[in-house]
Amino acid sequence: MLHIVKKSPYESSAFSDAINYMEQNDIMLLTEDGIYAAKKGGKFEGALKSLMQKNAVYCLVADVKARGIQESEIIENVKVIDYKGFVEKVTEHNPMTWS
Amino acid sequence: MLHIVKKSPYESSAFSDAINYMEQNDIMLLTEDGIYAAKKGGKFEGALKSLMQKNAVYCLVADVKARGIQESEIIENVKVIDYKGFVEKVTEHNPMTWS
Amino acid sequence: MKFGILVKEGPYMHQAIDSAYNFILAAMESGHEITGVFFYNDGVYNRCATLEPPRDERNIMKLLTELETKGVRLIVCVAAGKRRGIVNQTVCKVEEISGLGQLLELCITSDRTITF
Amino acid sequence: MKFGILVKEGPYMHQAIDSAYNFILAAMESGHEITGVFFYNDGVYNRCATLEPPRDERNIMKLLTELETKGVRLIVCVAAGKRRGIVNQTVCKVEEISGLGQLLELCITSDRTITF
Amino acid sequence: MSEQEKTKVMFVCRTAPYGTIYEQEAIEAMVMFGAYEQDISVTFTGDGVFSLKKGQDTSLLGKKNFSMTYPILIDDFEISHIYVEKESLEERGLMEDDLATEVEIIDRNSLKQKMGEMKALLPF
Amino acid sequence: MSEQEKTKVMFVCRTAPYGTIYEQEAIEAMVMFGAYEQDISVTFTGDGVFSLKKGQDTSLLGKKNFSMTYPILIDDFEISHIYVEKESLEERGLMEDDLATEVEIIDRNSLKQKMGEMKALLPF
Repeated sequence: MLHIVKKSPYESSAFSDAINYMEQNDIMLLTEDGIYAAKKGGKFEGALKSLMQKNAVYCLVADVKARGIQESEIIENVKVIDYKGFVEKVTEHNPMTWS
Repeated sequence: MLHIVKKSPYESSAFSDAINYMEQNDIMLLTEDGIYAAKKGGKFEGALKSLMQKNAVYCLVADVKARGIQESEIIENVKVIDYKGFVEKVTEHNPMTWS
Repeated sequence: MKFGILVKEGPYMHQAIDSAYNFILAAMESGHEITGVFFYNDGVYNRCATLEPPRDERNIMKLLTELETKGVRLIVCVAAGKRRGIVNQTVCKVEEISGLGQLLELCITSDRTITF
Repeated sequence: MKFGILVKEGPYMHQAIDSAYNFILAAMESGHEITGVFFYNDGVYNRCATLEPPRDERNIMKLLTELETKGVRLIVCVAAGKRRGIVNQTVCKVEEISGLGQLLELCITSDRTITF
Repeated sequence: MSEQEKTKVMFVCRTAPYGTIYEQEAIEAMVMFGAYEQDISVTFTGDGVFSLKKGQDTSLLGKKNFSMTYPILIDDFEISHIYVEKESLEERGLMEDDLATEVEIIDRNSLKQKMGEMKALLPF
Repeated sequence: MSEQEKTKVMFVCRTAPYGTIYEQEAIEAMVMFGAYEQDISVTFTGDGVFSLKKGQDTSLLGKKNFSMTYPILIDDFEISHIYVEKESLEERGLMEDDLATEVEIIDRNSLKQKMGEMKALLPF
């Protein structure tokens, strides 16, 4: 499955709820305010890194740029993709949105 | 000040943000989905009890009843008030809403 | 005391307007004055003239019109309204549409400003 | 692949419709088919006919109509719409209003259903 | 229609009742979906479990008590399953006895598996 | 108008930008309020601090970049103070250097005191 997270992890339980539901081979897409989970030095860096030991995490470039996050500020191994990449992920995995 | 919390503590940071801003003599009103913070046996019982060592906490009877919480299920010392009580608290304290 | 009310969420979707309505009734019953209700953000949808809720549900449009009959001033932010389509043709009462200065006015003239 | 889209939030207030719009464009560019966009909850507000956003902002109504011109089917839930005042007089196109069965239809006929 | 031909759709209810309309409009959708002879299931997780709390009395709020519909979803509206996540109940201090209707309480791992079998997941 | 006669109003900005419109409509209100010669201040706390992140580029989203207005709020729109909560910045791994404009970074305790002096608090 593709777990789409669109709320800030600081403000909403969406990110941690999604993590709880991730199985082997599942992937996560951080979009909208969800992208703050991918920012280096933030409170959720540990949680994200531990998730990435088993699951791939993506974030949407349009949302990252809008919020002023530079690629250098994104946690290593989080892959930055565009909407076409988002579409491709949906073809590969059934989506569930956490908001 | 009167800190009005209207989101569920499980889903939103409103409750913990409000706690961070409570000063001596400030009070908290749990309303709408905020009332779940006042439920016995829930994850936030400890946080609420520790807050109540210094600050009074109220919850709105209309919201408590709507959600099926019985008075016996409410954490001790949380005072259940009606809308008139809510109005009275606003006359005594300047309100700030956390949602 | 004088209370100013700010409503930031739309009808049915959030409980904000229900809480505000019950608060206003209780405040008036206790002898307080409501200086006005300012609708901002999605709050402007509360004054959409075409709400048709199911018959077994409360009619928020009617509840608010009832408040108005009791003398409560309702103010719909013109900018937030336009962005969302709550304009002259769609609002309950054209006279309610006004600018953000009215919200500041509420803050100035009220003893308390409460956000729902 | 065939994609069905569910939009649950209103325009401007949330980013949902912007994300959905960009997703749909990208999907079509990649050769996929959009079986339809179903507007539920506050999502119905996206098809309000009187949106007047400031000139320096995107016009969500126009973006959606543009999608429709490209053949994307837009469906406004009749029940959610009535409750919020999005009815025959206020919706962009009366033909778009339909029942919840259409959402299930999207789930059945699409390879993927994506919620925004 | 044979079981294999049916489309499996799951409502994933994650929101508390009354503070927002999501759960009420979710149940309105469940009731409609039930009429189409597909395989519709409902899961309550996170704050969604609060929707099933028994003893809801909305008279003071003036809102409709939509929780009355949950107990008849399966028999009257052809919903296949109502699942409630065990971990979410526990975190909120709720027990089976607190719920307004009979449900299948299952743990998160079993739920993940069920979600994986769905064609469409509708979060509310 | 003398300072004492002015009404003290504070915007309390707690939301991240773009995911919702709250911060954009908050800034639209700030700009209008500035014209009325009252004592208007703005506080960023919680996710609100993200609104001030520098380098915002909304071109791919098609949304308006409203962060350009923050740097001129004080000089052009007569806002008295822009406060940013130190603890919220730290929790999010942000430093003063990450912000798009000059602000007063103060700790939570000082902010509580300032909030206590306000006649009206407007949360966004």
